[in-house]
Amino acid sequence: MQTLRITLCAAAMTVAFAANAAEVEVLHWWTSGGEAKAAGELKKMLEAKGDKWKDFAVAGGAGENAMTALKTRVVSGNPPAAAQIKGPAIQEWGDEGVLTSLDDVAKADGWDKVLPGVVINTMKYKGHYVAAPVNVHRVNWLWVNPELLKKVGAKAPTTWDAFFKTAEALQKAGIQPVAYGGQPWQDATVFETVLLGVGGVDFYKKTLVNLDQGALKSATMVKVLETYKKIKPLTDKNSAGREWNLATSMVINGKAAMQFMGDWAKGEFLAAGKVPGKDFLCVAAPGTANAYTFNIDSFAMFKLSNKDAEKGQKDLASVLVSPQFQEIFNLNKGSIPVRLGADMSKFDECGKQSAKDFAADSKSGTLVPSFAHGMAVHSATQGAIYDVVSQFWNDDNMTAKAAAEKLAVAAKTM
Amino acid sequence: MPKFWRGVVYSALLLAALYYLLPLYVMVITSVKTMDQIRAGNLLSFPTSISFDAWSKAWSSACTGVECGGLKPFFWNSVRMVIPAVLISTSLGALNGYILSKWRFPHSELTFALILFGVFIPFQVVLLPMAQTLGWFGIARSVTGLVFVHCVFGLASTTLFFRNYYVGIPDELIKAARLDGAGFWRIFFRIVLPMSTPIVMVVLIWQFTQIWNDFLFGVVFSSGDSQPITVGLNNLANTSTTVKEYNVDMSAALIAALPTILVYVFAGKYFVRGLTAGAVKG
Amino acid sequence: MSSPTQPAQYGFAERWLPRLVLAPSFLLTLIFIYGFITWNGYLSFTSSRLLPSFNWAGLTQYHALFALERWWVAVKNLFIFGGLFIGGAMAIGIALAILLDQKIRAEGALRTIYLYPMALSFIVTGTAWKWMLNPGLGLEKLMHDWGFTNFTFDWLVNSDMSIYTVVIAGLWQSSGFVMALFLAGLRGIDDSIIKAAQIDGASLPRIYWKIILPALRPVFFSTLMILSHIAIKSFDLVVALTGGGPGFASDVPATFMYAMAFTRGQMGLGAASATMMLMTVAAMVVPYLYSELRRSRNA
Amino acid sequence: MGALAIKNVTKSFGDTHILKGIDIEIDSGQFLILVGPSGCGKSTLMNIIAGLEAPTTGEVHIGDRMVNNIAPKDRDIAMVFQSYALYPTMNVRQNIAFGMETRGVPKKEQEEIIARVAKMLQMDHLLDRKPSQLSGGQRQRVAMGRALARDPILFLFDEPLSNLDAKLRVEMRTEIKQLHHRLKTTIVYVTHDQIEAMTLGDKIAVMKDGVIQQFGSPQEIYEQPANLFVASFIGSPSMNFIPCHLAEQAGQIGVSLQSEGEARFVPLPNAAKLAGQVGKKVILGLRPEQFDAVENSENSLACKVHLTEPTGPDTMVLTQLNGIEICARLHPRDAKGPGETVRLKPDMTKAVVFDAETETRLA
Repeated sequence: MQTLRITLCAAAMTVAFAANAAEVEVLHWWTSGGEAKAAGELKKMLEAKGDKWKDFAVAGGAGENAMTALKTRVVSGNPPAAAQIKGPAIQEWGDEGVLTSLDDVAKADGWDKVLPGVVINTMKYKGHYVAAPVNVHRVNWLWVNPELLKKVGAKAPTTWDAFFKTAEALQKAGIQPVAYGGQPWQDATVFETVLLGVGGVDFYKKTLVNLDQGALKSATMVKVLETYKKIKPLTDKNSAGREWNLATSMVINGKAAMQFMGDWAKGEFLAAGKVPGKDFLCVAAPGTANAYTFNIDSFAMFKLSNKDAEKGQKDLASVLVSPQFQEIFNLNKGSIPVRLGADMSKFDECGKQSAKDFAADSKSGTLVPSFAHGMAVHSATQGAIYDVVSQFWNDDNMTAKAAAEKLAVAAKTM
Repeated sequence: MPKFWRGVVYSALLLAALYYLLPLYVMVITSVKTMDQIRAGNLLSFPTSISFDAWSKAWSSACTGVECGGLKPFFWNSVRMVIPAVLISTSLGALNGYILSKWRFPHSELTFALILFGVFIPFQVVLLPMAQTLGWFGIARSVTGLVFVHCVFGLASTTLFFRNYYVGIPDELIKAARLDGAGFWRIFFRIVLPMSTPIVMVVLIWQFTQIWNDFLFGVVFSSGDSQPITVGLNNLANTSTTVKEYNVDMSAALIAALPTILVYVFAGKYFVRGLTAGAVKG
Repeated sequence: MSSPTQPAQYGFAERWLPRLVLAPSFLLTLIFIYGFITWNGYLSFTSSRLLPSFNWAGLTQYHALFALERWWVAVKNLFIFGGLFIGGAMAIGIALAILLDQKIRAEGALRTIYLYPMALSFIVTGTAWKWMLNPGLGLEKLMHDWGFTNFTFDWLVNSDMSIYTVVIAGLWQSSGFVMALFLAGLRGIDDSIIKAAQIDGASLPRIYWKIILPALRPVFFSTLMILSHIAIKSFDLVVALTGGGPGFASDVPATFMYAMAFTRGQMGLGAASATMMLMTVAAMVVPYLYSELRRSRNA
Repeated sequence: MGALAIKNVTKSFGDTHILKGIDIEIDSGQFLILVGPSGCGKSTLMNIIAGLEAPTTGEVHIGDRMVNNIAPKDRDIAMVFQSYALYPTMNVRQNIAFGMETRGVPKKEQEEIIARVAKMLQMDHLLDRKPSQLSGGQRQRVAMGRALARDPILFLFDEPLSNLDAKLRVEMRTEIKQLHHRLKTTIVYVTHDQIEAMTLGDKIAVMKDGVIQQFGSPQEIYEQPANLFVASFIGSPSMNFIPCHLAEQAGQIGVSLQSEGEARFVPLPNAAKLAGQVGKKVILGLRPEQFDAVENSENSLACKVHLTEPTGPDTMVLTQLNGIEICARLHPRDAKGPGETVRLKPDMTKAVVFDAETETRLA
């Protein structure tokens, strides 16, 4: 009897406690080393505000399982407080009428003043803030192991000719030139980087943003595809299905010389205790020094039925954009803060470079949304193009011309 | 049989046994190696020393996303889910099988066919409507919800198993019991159920493995604190730092598989026996 | 003479109790199977994208589906996988069952070994298979270590061959179960048939081929049904092993549907592909069910 | 008082008519046999009496009650099944007690009844065994014990002996008969075995295709079969059926029999009423024992023996009459070997005559 009473008492206390501490359930798929660390910081800061972080991590497949879980949760009328959604997908979810307005938080924290225009546009649905940005990733990076390059007397390549020449030299020296992960989104990441480098900013916008049929079938596209396919012999055949961070670790461990990957790769280098500029180099991918493919991670906030949870949700949004969080999070994640004029002093060379380029490209109009990371087009179109790119990469019998035709067809997917 | 042919038979059987054991062997030896040993050797090489660090890490401290509590919480979620789900779906299946074989009514065969077809439905089809329904019931993202889902979609196979077994029980037994004055429930509990041990074993084992191993429903109908072990394993295997810790992955996989493996090792003979007793007929 | 008809029922309890007890299961089935199938069927005629919507779109989704190369790859893969998987699992399972039926010592242990893969989730074994089939880590490396440097086994990463690795792993998982079904069937056969045939001078293989296997026809059919529905529904298997890759080279309809409906925001298209899957299943299962039930009515 | 009355009972499934209007009435203490080939509807009729199946039309009365709407358990009947239907998971004691338990018979009384039944059937030593540990005969006994414990007004036996070997079957048959004599209860007994029917029954209902062909005492059925089917079904070896035409000779109605090229007119003493039907095609029915071997007599025919089957007390002699194979039951000393000729004299006082077309008995 005594035990029962104590149990009841404890249960009552738990309930009371739960009512005070708003529980914030956050759906994400940040499960690699650097990402998980960054998410851990978010959890800490939120808990400092007296809210309870409820982890809803669904790993695997670049968020495929997570999206399924999210959809079923929304359909069941039980969405999480926030979910990792970005780019045009925010608009798609907005269309479904399930997102909640963050205008009061944005007003209180002055988001309009501290965020760049391109970011604000993405975060708003029909003029209301519905999502909070956390960072800006640059996708068009080339990660280099300088030691290996030194062996063949090469420098980090800035043009495609130099790139292939260096690669050839590396291969002769018995070094694998490129670390590669053969998953559709990684195929697409490298593809868009090559496209930007070979075709330039305008061509990128025409093809991957505006889905212009003529451009998609053009000779330039054929050249882009040919260049892209030329990378394949530079990789190992075990690359199929490999996670991106395992490819990164090949560069870290000296098993491969270079990797095309967004700046989240830096998190892996840092987590392994490597020093930028010394142990590894970050350079803009060949031919893209004056362009910037951005990928903005953000959390869209869902309408909740629970008032307490709403408080936690607002806390979360406020924390996400706060300078402290922006700094500590992005130091871990490898990206740069989304705030204008953020203090970059603690950031490394790569971060500073990225921030500088972001500001410059923003002015010159050479800032382009990353297609591979869902910043440019709807998920259906994106997926259809993924299919063609992956198929072209894996099928050695497909010609670049045929692939270009298929791209054009895929781009029509609604 | 000539000695030579017996030799051939035994070699074939042993060879097959090797094929079946290979993945398990790889998993087990990898799980007790250190990362250095894994790098130095190949997938078959025997560990130079045995270490259970990977096991304890997988159980209690490996990261699955932001949380780093290992598989332990997921394991208990699975236990809390699998026990009621197996018991409920088995009980319902037994009752349905009993009715559809021994208490037929007009169109009972059609009813059976309709229930049976459920075995064949691709589960992806039901995810979204199911989510909506669970939301209405207020049991979305809970262990209760998962139990419900597994009961609903386990019903077809448990009913099929029991019905096919009960068809083999002579109708005269039921008639005799009815003349003895026993009614629907009494016949079930006193006569039919005591005769059902073989099929109950088959269904329990079948449902246990099905539900324990399910990933799709687990990932879709649960959230952080109700995720079953398969989801935990998936998160763990996909949560990687620069080094992919194959030994931890393999230990985690073995932990996730341990209950079902044990069930098969200790109760496998009942499974085959139960199948022999008529579960596969017609 | 046993009567196949329903027994006479007296009073409210006997007449209605069975139906009442069955009713919840029947209702669940009606709503959660048939209701949802209808719901899905309806979705396939809408323009649903991210979430279900109910804007009628006619046959658009089906047109889109049939024009999509990836769908046909998935269908082709299903045929390759289904054919090899069903045929292979049958062959291996029957062979093992017959061998095990020769009064083998340690039969229990062998049986457990053959059967245990069935106990494992593919999320579990996919991890191991992926590793073993990976050219750089698994078998190929092992052979290279052993000095066979010309040995290549890169099916997992080869677009043309990756579906066959799914077959290998699928066979590994399911053939033991087929073995158990057939072993159960063999044990149910009257010994005197074999003795009679032996007296007639038939050789053992001939006895199995001509007399025992034909007697196992019902087992054969149930196994065929079980295997084909595993084949059509195989999802975990592909996801864990190849993720449908490289690219979408090892995609099957189940993974296709999942990708379209949940990852891509093409729910209508996904629903259309699910309807196609359901129709295929129905085309196979309904005649089977019909003949089964007719048989039991005439029994 | 009528113990059981079946009034115009029919049973159909869709277009299949299993029973086509059955009427039976027996008195208390009578032993009714339902006999017929498989598929004749006798088991269905039994199930309808028990209440396990419902009749499509018609009424069933047990004692003075109309029981159509009364559940089997309330009909005050007990049944012994062909497969015995012993509950496999219970031992013999529990098997017998199950029904009483259900009816709420007090524990003490249950034990008394079990002891009494066990003693009556000499199965005290089997009480703690499971059915799987019993032989076929023992199971049969337990099944009867279970029925006896009920002490009903009507016993139903559904082919209870058909799963036993020949010797045991004869023993149990006798035992059942003795039991009936002792208990004086009403019994309905289904069988396809005409010897069981003849030996056990007070009344026999011969069934075919859902119709009662004849209902009467064993003697009536044997000696005055209503039709060709009943005549052929009852009696072993079966009655001989000889096609012939009715003829009249010297004011006597009779038939012509031929054998070995010799034809002889045999008068039918009981057939005077057929006088108007001379020339009609009929079938003459003669049981094997209605032949006598004679040396030379005016109404005898010389027949060539094809085969003999000695059974000990009698010898069956197979030969031909009117081109039809017939069987005659002769004393062994009169039987001749195959190839030899024996003179057979039919006992026409017991001969029966059937209409060749309708197959019903004319005389």
